[in-house]
Amino acid sequence: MSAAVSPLEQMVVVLARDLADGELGAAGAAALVPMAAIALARELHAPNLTVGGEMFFNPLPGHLYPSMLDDRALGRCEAAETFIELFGHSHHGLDFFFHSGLQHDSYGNINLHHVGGTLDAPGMRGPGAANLSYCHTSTRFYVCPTVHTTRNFVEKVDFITIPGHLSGPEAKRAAGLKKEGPRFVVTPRAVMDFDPATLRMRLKSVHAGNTSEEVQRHTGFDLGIRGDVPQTPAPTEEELTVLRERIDKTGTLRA
Amino acid sequence: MSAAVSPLEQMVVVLARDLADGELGAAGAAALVPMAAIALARELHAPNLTVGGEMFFNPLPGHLYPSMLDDRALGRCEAAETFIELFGHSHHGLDFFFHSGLQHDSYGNINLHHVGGTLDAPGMRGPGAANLSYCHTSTRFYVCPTVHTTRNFVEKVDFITIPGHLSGPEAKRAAGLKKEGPRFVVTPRAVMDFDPATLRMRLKSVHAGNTSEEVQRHTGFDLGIRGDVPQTPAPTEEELTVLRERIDKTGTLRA
Amino acid sequence: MNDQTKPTRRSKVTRLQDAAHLARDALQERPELCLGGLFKQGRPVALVRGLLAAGAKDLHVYSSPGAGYDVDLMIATGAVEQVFIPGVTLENRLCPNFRSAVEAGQVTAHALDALTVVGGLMASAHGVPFQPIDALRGSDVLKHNPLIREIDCPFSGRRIHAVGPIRPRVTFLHAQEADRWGNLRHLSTMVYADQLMARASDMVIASVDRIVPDEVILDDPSRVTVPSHYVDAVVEVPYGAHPTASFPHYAMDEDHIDAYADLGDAARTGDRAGLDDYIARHVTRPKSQGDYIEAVGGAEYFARLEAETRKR
Amino acid sequence: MNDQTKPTRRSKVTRLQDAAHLARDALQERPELCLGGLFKQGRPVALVRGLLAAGAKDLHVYSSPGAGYDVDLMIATGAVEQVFIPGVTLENRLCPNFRSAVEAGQVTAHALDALTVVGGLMASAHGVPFQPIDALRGSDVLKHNPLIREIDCPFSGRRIHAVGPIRPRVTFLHAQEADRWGNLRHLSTMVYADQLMARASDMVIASVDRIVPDEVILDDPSRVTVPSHYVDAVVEVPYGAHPTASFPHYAMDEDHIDAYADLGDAARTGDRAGLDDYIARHVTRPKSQGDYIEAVGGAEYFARLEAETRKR
Repeated sequence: MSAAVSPLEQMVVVLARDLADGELGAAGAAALVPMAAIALARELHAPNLTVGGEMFFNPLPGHLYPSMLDDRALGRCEAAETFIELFGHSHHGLDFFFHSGLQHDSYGNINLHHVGGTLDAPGMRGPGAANLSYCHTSTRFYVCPTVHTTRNFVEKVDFITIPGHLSGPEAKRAAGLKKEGPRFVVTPRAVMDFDPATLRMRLKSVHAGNTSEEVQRHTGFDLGIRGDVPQTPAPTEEELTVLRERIDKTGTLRA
Repeated sequence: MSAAVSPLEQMVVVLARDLADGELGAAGAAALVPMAAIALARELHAPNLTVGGEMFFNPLPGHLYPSMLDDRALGRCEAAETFIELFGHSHHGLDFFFHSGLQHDSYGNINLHHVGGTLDAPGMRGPGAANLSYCHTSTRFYVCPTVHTTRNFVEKVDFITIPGHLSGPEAKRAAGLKKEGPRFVVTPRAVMDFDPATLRMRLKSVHAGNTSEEVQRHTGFDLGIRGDVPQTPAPTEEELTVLRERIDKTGTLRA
Repeated sequence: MNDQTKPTRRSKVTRLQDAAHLARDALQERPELCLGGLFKQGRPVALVRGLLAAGAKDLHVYSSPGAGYDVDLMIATGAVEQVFIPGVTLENRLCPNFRSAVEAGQVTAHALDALTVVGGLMASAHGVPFQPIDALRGSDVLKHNPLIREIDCPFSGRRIHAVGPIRPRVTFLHAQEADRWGNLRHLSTMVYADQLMARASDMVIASVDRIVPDEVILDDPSRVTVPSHYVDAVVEVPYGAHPTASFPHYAMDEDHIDAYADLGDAARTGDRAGLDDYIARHVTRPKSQGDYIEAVGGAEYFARLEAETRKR
Repeated sequence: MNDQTKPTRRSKVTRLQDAAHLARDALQERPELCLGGLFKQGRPVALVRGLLAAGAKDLHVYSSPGAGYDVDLMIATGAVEQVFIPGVTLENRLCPNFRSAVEAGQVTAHALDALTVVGGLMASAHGVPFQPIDALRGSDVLKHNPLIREIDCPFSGRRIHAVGPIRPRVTFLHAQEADRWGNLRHLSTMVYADQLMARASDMVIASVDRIVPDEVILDDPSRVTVPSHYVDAVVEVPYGAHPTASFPHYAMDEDHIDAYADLGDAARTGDRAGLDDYIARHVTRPKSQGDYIEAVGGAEYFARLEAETRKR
């Protein structure tokens, strides 16, 4: 298993390791990496992890699809639901969910509505987002954009579509956000977490082939780097074999 | 077609004639006569009448069943719904519905809860009723008990399970009952309607083989009989033939 | 690396007696039991008998808005304190033990309506603090219904009703099929409130006519009525809905229910021996569903009920 | 007496153009149009094209919470005034004409979330004046969402949200099958909000891949997803969802959508000729679905999309 680990594969493995057996979780529309992570966790250590909350349960796709709302990918699954059941799940919450956006800021807030201007007169109008609930009704969520630049990692988002930690513990409390919120930000370059006291994002580990200086240079705010930053534990041979042979048979994550 | 018309067949025909093409309606649990009436109307003059609102659409049972909640009778139908959809129908209302109870009173109110005593210490505890909404969200309803005696036709019910006209126009308005309410009371003996001014029940016609005096004698309140009461128009040969050959093949209505 | 290294998913298939004990223990924390099906269709009667044999007491019983035999039997064995079911009837006749116990003040039968029960289950399933109801007028039930209250509608300005969440501690369901993970398939045309109850409840235990291979579920996921996520235990019980129907597998046993009701009527007039004997033969004494089937009449008897569903 | 005397039930089968005119006239009374499916799945695109060809204007467009190609196309033809859809995207890229029109202030794109839209449809379907929502916190969308308001919860005492009924004047759905009476069957695994929309709307028009005999419906009523009671007209349209998918009959046509999006991106930078030509070839000029199929690439082209659904 000497073929180079791709950045997306590294992301998948980091996320999979944090999902526990018996949990319930899902991913939204753009879900290539999250769905691979869930599948990997189910194969390796979480056979009782349930994929659910997004209108289907435990899909068994023949290969990875870029959209998990593709009925080709979902045609084979254990059960289907509709938006009425999703309404209920959104209130009851999941154990975990995944998000990414146009902009991410230093408190893990996510913007999908507009960059520049105002909502009514936007510089650039984004897609918006469907479900705003799982980010705080669920026990935790992960932020996992597949690019990491100063353009999408900014000090403060222009519009908070998906609340992360807002501006810290005080604001979070005032808004009634009671759950953990974003736990990790996992990108092709690195893993970030949040300072428990301030809830500001900080660099946790850098993937092989990256340095903490490079990661900081591609981030539009201070990542609080103090001294050496560990390297993200590389995928084990077992992780990589299972990922490539059972989940991503067509190599989408390496494309 | 000289075989005698049974009282239940007469009831079915009276009810069927009042159902119009294109309407939506249903009957509750004890629904032998109503479901036969609906089926007869659909065969004769109302092909676009939809049976719906009670969790199934347009059943095509092989023969009449005493309970229309019997899956033997419903196995062949156009669609099935659940109590969530019934919740919606109950608010939107149907065009017609059917009710009967332990007691019926002079204003068409129906009691299914208790006879004698109080709700908490009942003399006789009845079954209660599931859906109390169709009687006033629907355009109209029919009262069609299969017995007609001074015991079940009383001046005032001990408990109003299904509101009819309450104590008249004033009370009905105060309670927010805005639809027609009970239109006809059809029993094995006669057809009753309601005085438009007072909303009290009055004798409209007597079935063949009954006299108005007999009907009054079996009714626990004054039926407002003034002069001659017409006879209920008997089933036509076509009505009886279709009823017996296509709907009640096993003769349940004549048993 | 081969498939053997894949860790094992936990099966939810449970023995009837174990499921009954699971339910009994949960109901000791909070006695709110809910039963699936409707009247004589798709009722989880084997689970009810198991629970009674396990010694449940002081139950608060919910159901889809109409119930009969099973609730009456639970009352006959003294297991029920309160009934939250709008309609309690055998349809062709009244429920004898329900009547007796309510008239004697031994059981509280709340005056309710279908929309309150369904709305309460909806609120629980949807995870919201209440469900608005705007179709209740003029009935004396409104004066007694303990679950609803009047509220000012913030949109229409009118006074309407609202019901808070009904969250059963345990729900028993009966379906025709399930896989070992607990994905349920109702093959009956009618599913009533079973799906709603599953979503509204803390614990769901289902009896099924048969456990099917995983592939049956995966090849037709749209047919799954209750995803396993909502199901805690599934029990394969032949004729588990008897004497109610499990369409299209077997019809309701109206003769059995009528004979039971006759015993209940006799008990009303002072002769309880027949009813006690019925309870002993069908609830207390059977050690298994096989014993129950023998007590009812054996395989030949049930073959008639199976044939009945094909007659329509 | 024989069966000939039985009066005739009215078929709901309608021609595409007639259905489009029916919808256009209704939308002139009240411009609230709702579209079934989700993103690139099960969208009633042929009906949308028909409506655009019939000359609809100033539409308020609703959908399940995620939409893309069809809404973008409607905006490109100038038919849309307001968009009430939480997420508008082609998934792999942004919607070019949506972006342009919103950034230029020609179209209002309201900031909404899924629960508001679904809750509003639920309130309408259930016939209640509002649906409580208790899962919205911290998002800037709450400051702009025009459909929700804060209320005092009569049960919890907390401030929660509520949405009034969303009642589309017309809803377009796409299903795989229907009978002539309008009973719809989704054979796709996912049905999204199609059933809810049907129950919430004044008028429902459905396109289907094929009309099936009555017996297909009667032999398996549980498979009917939308009973005909809710459906006003049903149109048999081969490839009526193209370029979105009608699983399991044909896959989404991602190449077609990408080529369309390239034309939209070109229009953003000033070159609208390609986009105008696309609209002429696919919307304005075709006199029938047959013409459309030819314009897209003919039978052979669509055979590839059919084969694609069997590849998983």
